[in-house]
Amino acid sequence: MQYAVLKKEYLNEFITRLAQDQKVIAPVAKGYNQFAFEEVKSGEKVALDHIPTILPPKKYFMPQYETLATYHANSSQKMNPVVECEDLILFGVHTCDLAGIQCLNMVFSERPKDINYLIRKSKITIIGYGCNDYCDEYASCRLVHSHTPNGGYDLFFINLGDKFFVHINTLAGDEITEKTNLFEPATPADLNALAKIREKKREIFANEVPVVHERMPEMFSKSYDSNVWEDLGKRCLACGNCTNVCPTCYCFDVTDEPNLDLQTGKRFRRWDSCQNEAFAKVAGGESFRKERSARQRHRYFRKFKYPMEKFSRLFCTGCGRCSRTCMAKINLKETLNQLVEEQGMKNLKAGRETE
Amino acid sequence: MSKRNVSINVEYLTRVEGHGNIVVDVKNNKLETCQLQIVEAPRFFEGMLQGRSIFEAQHITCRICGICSCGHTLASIQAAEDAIGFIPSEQTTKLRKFLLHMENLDSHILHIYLLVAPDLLGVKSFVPLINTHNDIVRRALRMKKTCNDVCDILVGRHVHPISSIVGGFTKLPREKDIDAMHKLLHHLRKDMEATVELAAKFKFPEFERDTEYVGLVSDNDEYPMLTGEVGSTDGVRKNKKEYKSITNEFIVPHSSAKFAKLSRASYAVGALARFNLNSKKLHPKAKAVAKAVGLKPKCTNPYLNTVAQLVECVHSLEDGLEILEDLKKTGINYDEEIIVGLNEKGTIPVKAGNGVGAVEVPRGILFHNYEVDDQGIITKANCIIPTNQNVNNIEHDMKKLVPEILKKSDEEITLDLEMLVRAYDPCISCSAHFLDVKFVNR
Amino acid sequence: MSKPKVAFFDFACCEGCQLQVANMGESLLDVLGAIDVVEFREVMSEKWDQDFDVAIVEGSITTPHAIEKIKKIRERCKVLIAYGSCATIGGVNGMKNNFPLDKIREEVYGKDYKYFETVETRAVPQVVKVDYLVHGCPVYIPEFVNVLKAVLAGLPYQVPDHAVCVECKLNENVCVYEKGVTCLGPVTKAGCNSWCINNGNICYGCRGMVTNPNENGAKDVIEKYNVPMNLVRNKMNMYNQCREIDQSEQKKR
Amino acid sequence: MKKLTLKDSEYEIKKGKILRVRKMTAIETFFEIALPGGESLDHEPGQFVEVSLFGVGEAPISVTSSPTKRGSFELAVRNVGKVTGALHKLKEGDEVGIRGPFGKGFPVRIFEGNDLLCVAGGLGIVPLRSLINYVIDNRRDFGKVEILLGCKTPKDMLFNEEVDEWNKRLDVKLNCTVDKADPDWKGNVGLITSLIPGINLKPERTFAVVVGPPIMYKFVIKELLKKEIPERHILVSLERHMKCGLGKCGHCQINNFYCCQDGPVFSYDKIKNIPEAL
Ligand SMILES: Cc1cc2nc3c(=O)[nH]c(=O)nc-3n(C[C@H](O)[C@H](O)[C@H](O)COP(=O)(O)OP(=O)(O)OC[C@H]3O[C@@H](n4cnc5c(N)ncnc54)[C@H](O)[C@@H]3O)c2cc1C
Ligand code: SF4
Ligand code: SF4
Ligand code: SF4
Repeated sequence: MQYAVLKKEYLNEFITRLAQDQKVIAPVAKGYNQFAFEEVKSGEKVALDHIPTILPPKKYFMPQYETLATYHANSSQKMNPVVECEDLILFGVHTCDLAGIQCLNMVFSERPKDINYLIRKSKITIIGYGCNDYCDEYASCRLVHSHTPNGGYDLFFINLGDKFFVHINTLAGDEITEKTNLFEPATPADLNALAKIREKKREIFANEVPVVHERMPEMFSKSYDSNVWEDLGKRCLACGNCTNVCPTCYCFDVTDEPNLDLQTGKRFRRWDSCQNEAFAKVAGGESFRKERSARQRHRYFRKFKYPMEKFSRLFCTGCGRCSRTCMAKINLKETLNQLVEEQGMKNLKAGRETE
Repeated sequence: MSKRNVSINVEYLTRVEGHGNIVVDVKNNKLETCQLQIVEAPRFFEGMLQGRSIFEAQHITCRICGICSCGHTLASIQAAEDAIGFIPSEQTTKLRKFLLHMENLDSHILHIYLLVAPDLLGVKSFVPLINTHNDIVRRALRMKKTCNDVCDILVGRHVHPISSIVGGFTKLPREKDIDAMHKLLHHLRKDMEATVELAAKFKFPEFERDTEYVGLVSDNDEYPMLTGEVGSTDGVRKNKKEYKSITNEFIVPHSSAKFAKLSRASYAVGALARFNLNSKKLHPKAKAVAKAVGLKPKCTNPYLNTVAQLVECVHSLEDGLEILEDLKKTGINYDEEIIVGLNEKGTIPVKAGNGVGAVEVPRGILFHNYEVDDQGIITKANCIIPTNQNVNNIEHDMKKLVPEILKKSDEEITLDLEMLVRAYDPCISCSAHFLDVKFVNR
Repeated sequence: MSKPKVAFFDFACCEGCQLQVANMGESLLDVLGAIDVVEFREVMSEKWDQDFDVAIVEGSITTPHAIEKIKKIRERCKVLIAYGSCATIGGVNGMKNNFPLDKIREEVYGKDYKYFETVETRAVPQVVKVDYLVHGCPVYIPEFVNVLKAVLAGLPYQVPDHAVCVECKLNENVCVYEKGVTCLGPVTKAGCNSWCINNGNICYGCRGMVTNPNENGAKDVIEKYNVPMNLVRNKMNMYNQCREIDQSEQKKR
Repeated sequence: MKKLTLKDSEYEIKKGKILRVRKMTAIETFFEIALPGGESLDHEPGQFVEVSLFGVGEAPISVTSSPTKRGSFELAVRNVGKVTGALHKLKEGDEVGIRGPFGKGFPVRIFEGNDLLCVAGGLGIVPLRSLINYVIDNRRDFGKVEILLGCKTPKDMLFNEEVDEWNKRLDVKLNCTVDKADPDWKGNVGLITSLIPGINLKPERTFAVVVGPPIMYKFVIKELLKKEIPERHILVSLERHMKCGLGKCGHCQINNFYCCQDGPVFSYDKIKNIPEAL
């Protein structure tokens, strides 16, 4: 069975059954139109049609604080490298966040591999969920082609109204459908309904920025000295919100935390941000990205240019989190539009091509 | 017996909060000077409050004192809400009472174990006790930490609580939080029993002086801490709004704190005063403890304030547990969770007014009084701290005590006096914050 | 190595930061196993008149007498830790500086106010050299313990120079600006694990401002969230008023 | 949450035993370190290691000894902060953690058969010393070798004795300069850039290796270009804040390059258009 359906009234039961022998994580409403991935025991609190959560699911792949090793420095330097992990099922991951996880996968499986990440990843089952409409005006997922799924999940749910259409992508996904025993095979009528939804989605999701996706790195190459960055630098508070909420930002800091005996302790890493004051400072006080404008530029280039050269992939998933969270109203779509304008790269047909 | 000369000058009294000196001068058996001087650096809170929003008052005034910051918070909130005519919900009041219990429990434990016990065990501080009475020190720290952990869960932290503000709470405890607090307090029971056992063994100096005891009183059968009128063992009973006619503050040249008196030359507030006024309303378990340690109203030995605190500890613990059990039963209405910055959003209407808060904090009754304009901006603030009310009484105690103990050595007299002052658990840093003192001869 | 001798001192403050030490519970005994407390007036009667290794100083400097006293303490110790916001940045005591000195004295003390000596509130580093800073009103125990460990190991401690927002986001709080309320998180030094916001309040800036705040950035924030500027300013001078002393001194130079 | 022990963590350290400690100047100390069982570090000149002290942290430090030196390797560390400060307190026999070597070193294979001009300012001599000693030990594989050293004052000069020895050699040419001389100083006075115009070199067969503080690069490279040395023949080693050494943590990023993996040694043609590099 590659395609299946799950009746909506079974959703609650589905989650409850899943949660019986594993931790299930799903988006939950936090009020003020804000959401967060949290552990759930049943489907009641699950908010499937959420706008992107405050933090992306990267927090399960690369926790905010992560112990890398415990040590004992009594007589000599002795360490015990560790990984903290647990079996998880992530439910309701939108396509943009699936793309984000794929980006991180690339980074951390590139040599030298990050074993900690890879082990944690191997323990997480992902159930994706397709959006049938835009979250809000900040999203730019069509621009980066992450409004539709491109793999990266074990199961994928699409809302067909009274039921979910389910794509079973992996053996692990198949096991879940077997085990929970609530799914039915998809009928031709279901496939029809799916096709309709896809058709409608094509109409709704128009390219948010009139530029051809593939030309983005070129546009950035030309814009290194653009005034756009100066302007962002004047506004940016360097609060670091944009990078912390970004599903593809993964910079970190490594620090030791000794116990009071000063002999034992742990070495851990925590999220860091290129927007933070001390991030690129070296001894002697020189900072290589002292200006907030340079830091902002770096952030954009790390989304739209550098990863394209290294991984042939944009590291923006169009989730809109950075713009949504920015205190200073720095808006990714706006910035991109300004650059398009400035570089004369406007192409109104872009993203409108039939797929 | 030869005529005694005693000159005691305890500069920077230790193991109390804030800076105070004891000065005693006896010439030829005649007591010439006997003073408790308050020498805390002034901090001008009263002035700093001017021009601030009534919604910020609590954030600022709780920083008068870190030890009783929850008490200041609650008195401040009460005065603020009174001034703008806001009536807190039943749930809010319940949680506030619970917070006050935790404050009393925490503060009393600190006082009994870390500040008083060393005297009774004949050491200078709790530090030597780490070696000699390790289990006692551990228990004290454990109990203190438990109160602190409960406050962490309820209001973010014990010192300068975060989520308790005018209007209610910015974060209400979830079900698991209530369970966690209940578990913590439940575990405290065992340590509490051991505390009672320990305190029963303490020998306090024998000294009696009858005085007027002042505190909250009420007509219902609840041990009044947060609500009620102000009453005294001499039969006074007044509305809290008339607090000025209760404290009748007057100024003495030798101290930077104001003195207070009511029906007699001086009066006392605090655990002993509350016990003397309301012992019938204590939780049965607390009553049993009072009986076991032989504390009966009206007790006129000020040293036994510490014992009254012990009795109150049991009361706060048991009543606190009951509040939690009650909340578990009724559930919590999370719609009451408020967003901070109520004035920024104009959620709670403000009007001009004059509000008074009267709350029984660990050291006795605490008054906050604010006048606000129609924008909710404070135009005048006044606070009367328990220790302010007690210093006068302490001096009267000292004046009676010194002649009675002249036989003792200087060191012993000093220790008795220090212990007397400490028994009141004075919070000197608080008491010097709201003054309007004239220095006659300086 | 023998245990370092540590003494606590307090100036104008609420003594809450010292109390935080007592709030550590039994782990305090671990700390006391590593140091030798020789003076701590609030909980100890012992006095110490010799030199010591570490002075932990709480409170702001508000009287001429205090200026002399802190200078003496500095001479007697090897390491000086400014402990709590009153000491590190002036804290709430700095609000006094919002008023003309004589005016506030007169208001509080009446016409004989001149008897009451007071000077402009200063943070400890504005009077003597300080080796370690433990910010916070009150101090955040985990950070204090980290500083203490650094002191014991003879290592420097770097106060984070990024915004409280960083920690707030890591804790996945709903930003209070979304609720229509101002917050000083974006300009305040992290290190408290966004304590206040975690508990439904806002950041009041008790840890002091980051070294390189975007002074002009408030405009956009205020526009986006539609909050009045004076509210931000009002919060700003609650803890950070003593900053002006540095600024005016910088101008003089 | 389970905590599993990892066998193949990139963060695992090797234990390095300090064989020798020598104070070089007021703020620089020299360390000779051996891995367990005399295991070779197997580095290239110009590569660096992450030196780790538990409870303190890690710092990237260039290996200053030549790979031709067997059995142990050497570091020279300037005390500027937490880790470097703690390193300065270590004694002979103490242990440190070592990860690495990391990064791309100097392309010695490409240098073979060509002339070499080494320009070091201040601490720049630390990585360069590794190259110079390697070249000296394989002297016949290389053409002319010329060394220019610069530092603030004669007191700041590192590796004095070794520099003297290089100076005595017939197959190496050496020139020193200081910004500010003292009475005993017999060498040049002035910026290191002032030494370059006087050098006689064949641009097409010369490789210039430049290591020093950030501001030095711009001016030295300008002089070298005046000498018509091809851009591809100019090598620099860059310093950035680094945490992991694995091309992940982001701190050392110079535009699209990761200094720890793509560098620290870069040829000028590769970075001349990289705005954040120089
Ligand atoms: C490839 C490379 C080779 C190096 N080789 C040497 C060498 O041979 N000898 C030598 O003495 N030094 C060398 N350094 C510099 C050395 O790594 C830093 O001085 C050291 O990391 C500072 O760490 P700290 O803990 O002592 O300082 P800290 O107390 O952490 O900080 C002091 C200052 O240094 C900055 N800093 C912190 N970590 C780093 C870092 N990893 N890299 C750069 N700056 C940092 C901080 O932002 C701060 O401004 C090299 C650096 C690099 C990148
Ligand atoms: S979220 Fe906005 S203000 Fe904060 S660092 Fe990012 S761009 Fe700057
Ligand atoms: S609530 Fe305050 S600290 Fe948190 S993100 Fe918002 S502005 Fe920053
Ligand atoms: S959130 Fe702000 S006010 Fe609260 S403790 Fe942290 S720095 Fe202080």
